[in-house]
Formats: sequence, structure tokens, C-alpha cells
Amino acid sequence: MRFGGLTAVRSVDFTVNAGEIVGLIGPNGAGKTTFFNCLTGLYVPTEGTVSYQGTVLPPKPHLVTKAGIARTFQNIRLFANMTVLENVLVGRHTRTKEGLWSALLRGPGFKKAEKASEERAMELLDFIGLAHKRDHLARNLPYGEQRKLEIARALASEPGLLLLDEPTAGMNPQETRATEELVFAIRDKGIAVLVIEHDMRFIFNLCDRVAVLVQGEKLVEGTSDVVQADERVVAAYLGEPFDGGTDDTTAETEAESTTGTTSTKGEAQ
Amino acid sequence: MRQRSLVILTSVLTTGALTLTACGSRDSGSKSDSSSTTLTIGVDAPLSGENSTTGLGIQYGVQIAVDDANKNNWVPGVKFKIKALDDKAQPATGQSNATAFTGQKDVVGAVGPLNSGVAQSMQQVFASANMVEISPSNTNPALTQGKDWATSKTRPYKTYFRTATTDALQGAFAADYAYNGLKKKKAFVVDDKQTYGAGLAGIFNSAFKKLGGSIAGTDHVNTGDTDFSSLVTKIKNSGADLLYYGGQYDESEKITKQLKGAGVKIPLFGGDGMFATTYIQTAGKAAEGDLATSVGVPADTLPAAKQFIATYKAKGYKGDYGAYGAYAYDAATAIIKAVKAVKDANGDKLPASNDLRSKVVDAVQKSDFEGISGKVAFDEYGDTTNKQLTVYQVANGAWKAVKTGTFNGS
Amino acid sequence: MNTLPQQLANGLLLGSMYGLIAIGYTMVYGIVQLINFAHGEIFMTGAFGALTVYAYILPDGTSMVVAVPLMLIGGGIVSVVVAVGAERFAYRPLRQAPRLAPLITAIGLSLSLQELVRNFYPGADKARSFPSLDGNHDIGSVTISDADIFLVIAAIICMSGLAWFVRKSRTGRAMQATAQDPDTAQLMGIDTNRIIVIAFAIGGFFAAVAAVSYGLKYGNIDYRMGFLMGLKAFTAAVMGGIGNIYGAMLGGVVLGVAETLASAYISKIPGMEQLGGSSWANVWAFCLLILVLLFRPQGLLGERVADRA
Amino acid sequence: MTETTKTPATPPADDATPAPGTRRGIIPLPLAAARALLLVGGIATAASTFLRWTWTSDFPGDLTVNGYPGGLQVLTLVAGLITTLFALATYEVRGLGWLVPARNNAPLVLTAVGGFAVTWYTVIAIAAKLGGIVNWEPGTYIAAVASLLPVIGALALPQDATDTTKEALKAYIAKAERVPAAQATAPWIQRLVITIVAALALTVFAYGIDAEDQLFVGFLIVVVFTAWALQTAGLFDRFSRLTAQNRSFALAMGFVAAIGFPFTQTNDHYANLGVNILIFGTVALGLNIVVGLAGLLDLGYVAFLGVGAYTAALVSGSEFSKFSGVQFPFWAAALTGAAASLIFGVLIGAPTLRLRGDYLAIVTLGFGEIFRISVNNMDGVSGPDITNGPNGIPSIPDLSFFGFNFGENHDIAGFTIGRFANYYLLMVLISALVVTIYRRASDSRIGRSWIAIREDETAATAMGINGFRVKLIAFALGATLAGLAGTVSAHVTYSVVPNPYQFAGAAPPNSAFLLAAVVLGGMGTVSGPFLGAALLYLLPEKLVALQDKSLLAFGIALILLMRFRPEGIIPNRRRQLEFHETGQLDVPDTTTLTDDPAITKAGA
Repeated sequence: MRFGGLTAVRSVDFTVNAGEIVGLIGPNGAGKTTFFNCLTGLYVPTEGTVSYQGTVLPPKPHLVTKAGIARTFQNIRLFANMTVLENVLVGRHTRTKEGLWSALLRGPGFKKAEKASEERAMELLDFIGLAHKRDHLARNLPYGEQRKLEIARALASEPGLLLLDEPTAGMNPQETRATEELVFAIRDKGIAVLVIEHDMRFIFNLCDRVAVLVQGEKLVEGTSDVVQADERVVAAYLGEPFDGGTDDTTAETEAESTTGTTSTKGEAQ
Repeated sequence: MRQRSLVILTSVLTTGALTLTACGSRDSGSKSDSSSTTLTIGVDAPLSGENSTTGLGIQYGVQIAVDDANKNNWVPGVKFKIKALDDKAQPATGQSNATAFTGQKDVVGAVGPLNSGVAQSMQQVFASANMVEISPSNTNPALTQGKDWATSKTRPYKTYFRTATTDALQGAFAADYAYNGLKKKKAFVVDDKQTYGAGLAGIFNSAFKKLGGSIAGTDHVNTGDTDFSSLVTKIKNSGADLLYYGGQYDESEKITKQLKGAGVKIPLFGGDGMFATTYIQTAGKAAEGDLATSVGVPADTLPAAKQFIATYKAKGYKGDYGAYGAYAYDAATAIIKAVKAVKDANGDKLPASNDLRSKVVDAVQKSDFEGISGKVAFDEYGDTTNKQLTVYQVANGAWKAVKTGTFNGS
Repeated sequence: MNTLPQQLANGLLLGSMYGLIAIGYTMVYGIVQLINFAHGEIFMTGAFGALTVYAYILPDGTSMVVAVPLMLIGGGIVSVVVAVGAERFAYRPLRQAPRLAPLITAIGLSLSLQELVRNFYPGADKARSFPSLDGNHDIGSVTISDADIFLVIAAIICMSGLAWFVRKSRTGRAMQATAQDPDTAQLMGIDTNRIIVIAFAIGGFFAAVAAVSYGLKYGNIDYRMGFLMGLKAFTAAVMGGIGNIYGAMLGGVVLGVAETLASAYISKIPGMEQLGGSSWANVWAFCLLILVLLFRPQGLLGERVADRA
Repeated sequence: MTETTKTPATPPADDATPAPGTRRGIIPLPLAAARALLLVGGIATAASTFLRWTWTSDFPGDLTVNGYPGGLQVLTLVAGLITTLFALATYEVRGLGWLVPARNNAPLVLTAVGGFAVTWYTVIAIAAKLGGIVNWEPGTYIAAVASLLPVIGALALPQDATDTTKEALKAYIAKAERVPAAQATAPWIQRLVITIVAALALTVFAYGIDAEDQLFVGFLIVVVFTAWALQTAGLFDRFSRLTAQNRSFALAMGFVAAIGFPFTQTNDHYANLGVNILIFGTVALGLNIVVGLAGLLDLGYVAFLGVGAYTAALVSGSEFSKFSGVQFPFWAAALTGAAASLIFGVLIGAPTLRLRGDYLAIVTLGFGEIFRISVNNMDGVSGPDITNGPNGIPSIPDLSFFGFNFGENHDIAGFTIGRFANYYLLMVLISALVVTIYRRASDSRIGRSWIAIREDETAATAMGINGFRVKLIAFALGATLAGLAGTVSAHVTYSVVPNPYQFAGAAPPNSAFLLAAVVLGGMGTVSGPFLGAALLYLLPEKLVALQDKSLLAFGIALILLMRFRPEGIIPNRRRQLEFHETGQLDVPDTTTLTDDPAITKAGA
């Protein structure tokens, strides 16, 4: 995927199979969100294709979602002035088919479908624990709950693959842990999950496999401890080790501390 | 079940409230004590926006006629007042003004509208209320002689009259003067795509060709346009020796200025829509030599009209009386004289309002008096029998009458 | 085909007048994302401002060389005052209102300004004559009047002045920053209200320049001249890519030329004789606009705003 | 809101007794005296209207007869009664507790000032019109003094101490902080209240529409002050919650009132105005779908009204139309009109809906102009002869189906129904149809996708909504509804001409006024566009007293309305939150779960 001269993502091929959580990490500007946008049809990839369960997907966001890939956004994009319930009902759009005519005629089919959507939506709200706030406007929910609502909205379109773009950004520890349980619960429902995240501890005990993206290229892919040990990943995050040859443990602690600080390079995706 | 009882309850309540309002408070019925009834004459013309200067001329023309009627008590025991409504040259507004007039019991007749386009929507309202409507300025022939006025004339509405002659005569009269009087051979015809303008230009076009003249080209402009440079260039290269324009002064004053500015020294010939002092003020010296036909004889040559112009200036009324002021005055006088005729015929007592209106229509049909714009009488179609037409030319900053006459050729 | 150069000249002149007014639309839209429908009326008040200077302040005999600059200043002051006043009292309180609210205010403002001038300016209910420059010069088969020359020079000076101001001067950069992202600009210590006022003022002044050249070229002004010109200028601003000042001028010229050529030559195309009159010119101008926007949705010079997920 | 040390107004009964020293009115009078003044003043004002106010009958309304109030006296009587009512409420009279739920002073002050204003306006008008105070009768003096008493009483009511009198005055008319929720009442009582309010509104509207110059100004004063008082008392919020609870009943009552309107009218003029308002309102509701729900800015919308009107005119059998032989029955003409504008809507929408925001605005504006100019030019001379160009298609015959000829007057139950009243009733049916279409479409899957597109198109497409298709449906539905209204308008105005279908002009209908009606009334709501349409028609009608200044006053009124009510008069609850940061979370009252979420539902 090229923006003019800058190749943000080059030859990244990737497979995520059902019921598996895969992490995608990389320093800022590695092209993670660009990769996401290509996947979900927001950007039209200059080369390469996105195929899901074997079928090639056209770069149209709504067809991608219809096929079964749902996503959340890095900065929350809820329908601010719609209620919590309505946000999730919009998520159900692809799974219902009542058009204008059925809305106008209000036949039995329409009422049944509306009730079914509402029940499914309430189920999801229970699932994420927001059922009691069904009539609150989305803009009034606290940050953590907005994140959860966005996940519920994505789940509403019954996806096979759920893409989470930094779900725990700006969350305090117990909220992060709550999100962890939530993702495990989603995985147990057989939905494949692909997560982009900076919080190393969250990624490493959440994901079965982790891939590292640096300067638009996939550096390494494997289980979390394989990736942790790989010095190329450490170098990419911390830069070349100081020539005084330090052993792994100090690198480990330094990796911990630095990820917290925002890197100097501007966010390029 | 409870639902049904509720519906009954609500309907009883609503109708109860309605009857309360229906009887209305005491003041709605117009009390007519014996001393003097007041009749209202409606005036409908554009008082704001485009054509408002000629529109105001009509309103104050009627105002002066009503003041004269009250002052020298033309109809003993009856006082007149006017109710002027602004139709903004919009047919829908004109129509709602018409329903306002027909709805008000003490309105006996109406003068206006200015634009032929607006008149189309109003005629039906006055016809169904059979109230007289006299327009001082509509010149489109279809209003009185029906759809195919050129071939078979049929009068659509009995209650519609006008004191201005139709374009059928004005266009032919202008073509005759241009071809024989000015000896022009190639005319370029432009119109503003409005009912009046397009009609007049079309008639001039056919009349001029019948006389043997040739049409160098035709074009149409939009009302509100300001840049006519491409039109001027077309005319310049068409080799025409005369430009005939069908439409109001708003556009023609700009066309003539840009025409002469681009060095095209041919006169602009127009109709009564252009015959106004604003044309000369705005076009300045570019207007020198331009011509315009107007209905009837020049106001300032008529003795009766002098007094009208004096009062108009004395009262300091806004707007331009030159074009249709005199005609509006005569239209109002026709209605007032008709009321007098009906009153006399009915044993010096005014009949009830609906009966009064239909009688006034018949009286106006038979009216025949010497107005300030010349003889005022109506033929069987409601058109004025005063077929007088005059050609004016701009000479050192003022309209000078160069030819007056009647034109009875079709 | 000898009328082509003359018609092209007509188109260019008309286009540069549209361009001058269009800059007002683009400046205001670029900064505040507001379609200022009342801008046509600001153009009109500028014309009446200039007329007041000429008719009521200057002694009658002053030569045009002296009168025109004074009229420019007079018209400019009136336009700027009206533009800034409109921003201060009508638009600023609606800053966070829904995007449509200022639109309705603009329509109300345009109606009020028209009626204000019609009612209270002496003799404005009819068209008022304006001192015009009539000297004609023939260059080949093309005749250009002094007023046209004034218009072209004024357009060039204003454009280059504005370009320098926006690119080089400190406030110019601040204006660009506010256009990109008003909130961050505020964090950088830019008083965005002041920038918005400046944008309105510059738009107002450009409208006054256009108004004076309009008066000099056509020789008369009336209270309704602003409406149609404003509509055309807005079309030009959008065609050139709303928000981009060069786009405004380019859009104006393209629109002017298209209109003039359409009314001159469409009737020459076989089968479309009837559709050639100048009354159809606006239709062809709008068709051109729609075609341009279909192929370049962000206008001729507008840049594609990448939507960041 | 000034930082008064107002204790949260929990409504304990003894709230009114003043704690010593902290709460006193501007005018130092004990509470009992203040209340007495209010009550006595109100009754005196009402009583004074039964006396003679002038000796001549020149003054409109003929206020010369003892024992029977006329014209402006009726208004003073009403104002006096309202002040008395509110005064009784402060005396804790058993039945009137609901009038001032939060026990704040604002409603009392405002009704008192209202009574004072209308009385003094009449008195001054008498002096001005008849020349001099000499024309005052004893009755007039009594009325003037009587209307002063309640104002003094009101200003003496206890009020929290504030440092400057200016803030004290402001506090006097401030809305109560927290209006206690009305205790749950049986549904049939709620419906009864709605019916009474609807009947009352119809009576007030019918009276007001007939009023001329002075009478209208007096009417306006009374209505404005009373409405303001009710608003500060918090009654409007309660009523809106009431209507929200039985939404369909409230709308039904609205239509019953609308049907009742022509019966209250003696002459046909206001029915003509009514039918114009209804047509304009229906088209505005269609635009509301495009602008209010889907958020597509359409500046050329009146063209669809034009398409409907011209199609109906062409098939109406008028001898001027090109296919003069053909005469469709009304339902066929309506369908063809709607179908024609549907096709136009799709033709215009398809290429342009990919554009964003203001680019779409200018393109639709372009199409509006293209429609008007081509219709004006298609007269055989400068274009194919389809629409007779500027002359349009005149003399369109009146509708008549099922034997009911719309042209003639009919007498129903003693009331004569004029020609325009017939069309008015037809238009009420069509408006009812359009309202149901709007409500059903907005409260459904497609309605939610429209709102999602308006909120955030990228997120919406990520949720699987095909942005283009959904926007096209909104555009086409809006166009069809406008076309339908157009078919009726063709018959109402006898003839169809091109010039009303401009972008902006002095009088409605045109695109700018349509947009103004939607935004003024309240975007995204059902009754908003109709209210906006009524306002845009009645304002110029009532301003005609200013003759050529009326357009100027109208323009200024537009600016002021937008300045103080940017979200429209009947704000869509979800929109209102965007502009007035209420500061506190919008958490619906924690009442029982049966609280019908209709308020927060999309589009209600």
C-alpha cells in the first residue's frame, strides 16, 4: 500500500484462523492502522488482495463487513447522538434486510425482524454489561464503556473475524483486565480476533500468536515468548543496544519502560 | 371499549370549542350605521422588489382617484378607501391577495395586477366571486380573448377588464412605425422570457416580417441578468439597424448602455414596459434616440391629467406615475362611477354586498366616460376601446411623443 | 468566426469579476466552513458605498483619476464594516450551532440588506446611475473599455497581494493554520476570532473592488445586483475548489468564459438552435459545474481531503 | 444563570414562608400583601374590561359598550383572568397546584407584566389613534391602574437576596432549577389534557389569524407573555413529556384540530393560506428526510415541487396543456406527479450523492436553477414546446372525484366550506399520509442508517451500510413526497408558472424558505417543518401593516430567530444537546422502566 512515494505496508501476508487471538504490534508509524484500513476496504490497496474464507473481498467497507469482518476504530467513532441500543442496532444492519417498503408497510415480517434485532442487541449489551444504560446517549458514556460499546456494535454484525484497533488505549489497569476477559469470551464464541496494541503485558498474555510490523514489513510472527526473545524486535523498539553489550533482562525492563513514552516520530499512519 | 368513549369525548369537546369561536366576538360583523357606508377598493401590484416603481405608481394612482371621489362626493353617502396588497410579482401571492379581497365583505372591486403572469392566477378567483377586476397595465391578449386569440376570440372571464390596449395592437403599431416611419430594414428582436415581454416581441417579429422587414436574429435574456456583453457582440455582428426589446426597463436600460458603450449606434425600440423616467436616468446619454410605444395619449398633454400629476407630486408619493398612474386612476374611477350607477338604479340605496358586486360588474361593462387618460369604455371582451397608441423617443433626456394614432389592423 | 476573440474577452472580463467576489466566499468557507450567502449583498453595499463617495462627498467635477481611488476606499470601508458586522452579530453566536443555522441567518441577512438599501438609500428603489469609464480601445477586432482595463488590473493586483499575504505574512500563516484545524491553532496562541474577522474583512474588500469595477463597467447599480452575481460567484468558488483562493479566481474565469461562449455559440450547433439564447447560458454554466465536480469531486484546484480512520 | 444561593427547590409546602432576612422582594412588602395585590389586581383588570374605554366607535373593536368587552378589551380580560389564576395558585388552592409546580416567582411576574403590557398598549393606542388623553373614559383609567397592581405585587414576592437589582430582575424571570416530575396520572386524564390543549390552541390560533393590526399586536403580547410564563413554570416540559407518552394520540389530536380549522373561518382567505401552509409544510417534511435525517444539504428542493405541479398540470386536461385531450383522475395524476419527481430525484441523486457536504449543496442548487430556466424556456420558441414557457399552464380545472367537486362551496353541518377549504381538507389527508410515512421511515432500520450516515459516514459504512444506496433512497423518497404535494398545489393555484420555483425570493415557496422552515421549525422532528411553514407564511401576512418595510422586518426576524433558537422551535431532543451544553449528563429521569423511551428514539 503506497501513499505517493511512501510504501506504508509492503508484502504483508497474514492468516488468522477461527477461535484464535492474534496480536499485531510494532512501533508507531509501522503501518499497523494502514494495514487495518486496507483490510477493511477503507483504503484501496495499491497491490495485493484481501480474501476472507477464500473469497476475495472488493475494497468496499460495507461489503467487507457483510462478508464477516468487523472492526473498531483507534479513536472511538460511535454515533454520538444515538442511544446505546440504537448504536448496536445499526451494527445489526447487515444481518437484517428490511428495506424502505417493509418499514412503510410495517408488515408482520418487519415487526418480527425488529424484535429479533432488539433481542440480539440486548443480548450483546448484557454480554458487555451495558444493558442498564440502553437509553443513554452514546456521547455521555464514560471512556471505558464507550470502548466496550464499540466492540458490542462490531459484534452485532455477527463477524467471523473481529479487528480491535488499540482497544485498551487510555484505559486504567482494571479496565484493561476487564477488556481481557471480554476478548477471551469473544474468542470462546469462536470468533477470530486480531488486536493492535502497544500494551505489551496485555498482548503477551492475551494472544496465541503475535506478529511484529516494522516500517511496513512483517519482521517476525510466532508465539509471544518467541517474539519477546527475538532481538530484532527489541532493536526495532529500543534501537541498537548501547555498545556496552547488556544482557536480556535489562533489555526486557527497558522495553517495559520505553513503550510507555510516546516515540519521537510523528504518527504517520 | 374505553378507547371509543374517549374518542366521543374528545370530539364533543372539540366541536364545543369550535362553536365558541364560530360565533366570534362581537366586533367581527361590520356595523353599518346609516350615516355613510365605507366601501373598499382593492389594489394588487408589486410594491416591493422588482417592478415596484411602476407598482407604486398604480397604488397611488388609485389612492388619488379615491381621495378625489371622497373630496367632491362623487357618490353621495358612500365613502371609499383603498386596501393595497403587495403581490411581489408572484402569481401565488397575487392569488392569495385576490382571496383576501373577495373574502372581505366591504371590498367592491379591485385594480391590478401589473404583471400579466400574475393576472392569470387571479382571474378565476374574481370570476367565482363575480367581483370586478380592472388591470391598468396587463397587455397580454390571452387574458381577455382566450387561448387562441389570434384565430378565434372567446372571452374567458366576464369580470376581468383592462384600461390598457393589448400587445396585439402595440406590437403591430411598433412594427409599422419602425418599417415605414424609421425606414428600418433589419431588426434584431430580444425578449425577457416573461409573459408580457415574450408576447410583445413575438407579435413585433411576425408583424415586421409581414411588412417586408427581415429579422437579423433573435435572442432571450433572463430577468435579473446584468451582463449582456455576449448579446451585444451578437447584435454588433448581425448587421441589424434596429434592436426591438420586449420586456421591462430593468434590463433594457442596461442593454442600451452596454450596446452604445460597445460602439453599436442603433436605437433600441421597446414597449410600454420600458416607458419610464428611470430608463432615461439609468441609461443616461446612451438612451438618446431610443424609442418606446405606450398605450393611450401622453399624460401631460391631457388637461385632466395635469391636475393628477400635480397632486401626485404634491403628495410626494414614491414610485413612477408616468407609465400606468393615469390608467390606475381611470380604473378606480370606473369602479366608483359603476357604484354610483348601481346606487341610483336601486332607489338611492346600496344593495347587499354580493348583489352589489355583480351589479357593479355589469355597470363597469357599460361605463363610458372621459377619463384623465382619454375615453374609458370596454368592448365585449373587456378590453378598452381606447385604441390610442403613441410612440415616444428620447430627445435630450426626456420622452418626446413623436407619433400618436390608433391602429386597428389586426 | 471573427467574434471569437471579442466573446473570449467578454468571458474573461465577466469571469474576473466573478473571481473577485468568489474570493470572499472561499476565504470565509476555508476558515469557518460557512457558505456566506449574504456575500452578494456585501458586494452590493460596497457599490452603494462607492456611489455615496462620488455623489455626495466629492464635488461634482472631480476627474475620475482622483475619484476612483476614493470610491474604492469608500466602498471598501462600507463592505468591510458590513462583512465584519455580519460576522460579529449574526454568525459568531452561531459558531457551535448546527451547520444549517448560519445558512438561514445568511438568507435573512441578504434579504434585510437588500431591503435596507431599497428603503433608506435615496432613490435606491430604482437603479442608480454610477459614473462610468467609457473610453473604448480597439485591439484587433476586440473593443475593450477603460473600465475593463481597470477591472483586469485590479484583479491582478488583488490576487497577487492576497497570495503574498497568505503565504508570506505572519497573519497569513495563522490564517492557513486556522483553516486546517481551528482548535489546534487556538492552542498555538492564535486568536481565531481575530483571524475570522480578517477573513471576512478581506472578502469584503475584494467584493468592494469588484463592486466599483462593476459600476464603472455597467454604469448603474441597483439593490438587487448582489443576488445573482453572488450565486454565480459561489458556483465559481466551488468549481475552483472551495477553500482555495487561486481556485476561486480560476473558477470565476472558467465560469465567465463558459457562460459567454455558451450564449454565443451553442445556437450554432445543428439541432440546438433553440437552446442557444443567453437565457440558456446559466443552464450550461451549471452543467459545466456538475461535470467538473463529477470528475474532480474536490473542484479544479481543491486537494483531496484524505479521511483519516 | 447567576450564581444565586438558591436552595434546590424541593417542593415542601412551607417553602413560601420567608426565612427571616434572607428572602425579600424588590418592593419591601410582606408576602401576604404581595399575594393580595396580585389577586386583587388580576380581578380588577378583568373587571375593568366591562366598562367603556372610548366614547367614539372609531377605534377598531368599538370599545364603547358597557357590559360587553370588544376587540382589545377581550385580550385584557384574558390576561387579567390568567393573572388571577396564577395568583390563586400561590394561595395553594387545591385544584391549581399543577399551575406552578416549582413554586417559583417567574410565572407570576410574567403573567402580571403581560396583563400590564396589553392594557397599557390599548390605552396608549386609544390616545394615539383618537388624538389625546381626552378620549379616555373613566373605565380606561381604572383599567390602567388595575393592571399596575399585579406588577407591584409580583415584584414584592420573596426572592433570594441578590447583590444588584439587575440580577434580582433576572432571577425573577428565571426558570425553576428542577421541575418535579408530574405524579403519574391515569392515561385517560392525560388524553383529556391533550384534547383540551389542542382545542385551546385551535381557538387561540383561529382568533389570532383573524386579528388585524392593533388587535394582532395585543394578541401577540398576551400570547408571548403567557407562553413565556408557562415555559418558566416548566409546564411546557411536562406537556412535551405527556405527548411523548401517548405519541400517536397527540398526533391524532393534532390532525383533528387541523381538520377543525376551516370550520372556524368565516372567509375563504385563511383557508387559502392554510392550504398553502399545508402544501409548503408537506414539502418541508420531505426535505426534512433529506436534510434532517440523512444530513444531505439540498438547496434546489423546490424543483421537485415544480416537477409534481407541472406533471399534474399537463395531465389535468386544461386546454393550454400540450396533451390537452388527456384528463387523468386525481389519484392517477398524483401518482404520475410523484413518479415523475421520483425519476427526477434518482436522476439528480445518482451522479451527485458521492459528493460531500457543500459540494452537494451547490450541485443541487444548480439543478434547481436548471429546472426553473428550462421550464421557463420550453415554449416552442427557445426550446421544445412542453411547458408554454413563461405563460405556464393556466386554467387547470378543479378536481372532482366521488362526485365531490372541489370547486364549489359545500355546507357541512351549518358551516360553509369554500373552494380552498375543500382543498385544505384534501391536503390534510395527504399531510397525514406523509407524516405517517416520515414517522415509519425514521423509526426503522433504514431510518437508523440515515441517522448513522449523518452522524459519521465512515463508521456507518464500516457497519455495513451502503452509504450511496441509502442516501439515494432518502433523496428519492423526499422527491416523491414533494411531487405528491406538487400535484395538489397545481389544482389549488389554477395555473402553474415557472417563477415561484427559484432558489430564493421574496415570498414562499422557494428552496431557501423550505430550508428555513425545516431549520426554524426543528430539524429531524415531525411537527417542526409544519410550524416553520406556518411561521414563514403568517409572518409576512401579519407584517403587511408595515407595507414596504415588511420584507425588511421579515429578514431581521429570520436572523433573530436563528440567533436565539439555532436548533429550531421544537428541538429534536437529541439535537438540542449539541448546542446548549447542559453541563450535566443527559441521564433520563430514573423513573420506572415503563418510562417510554420514545423521547430518545430516533427521529420522534
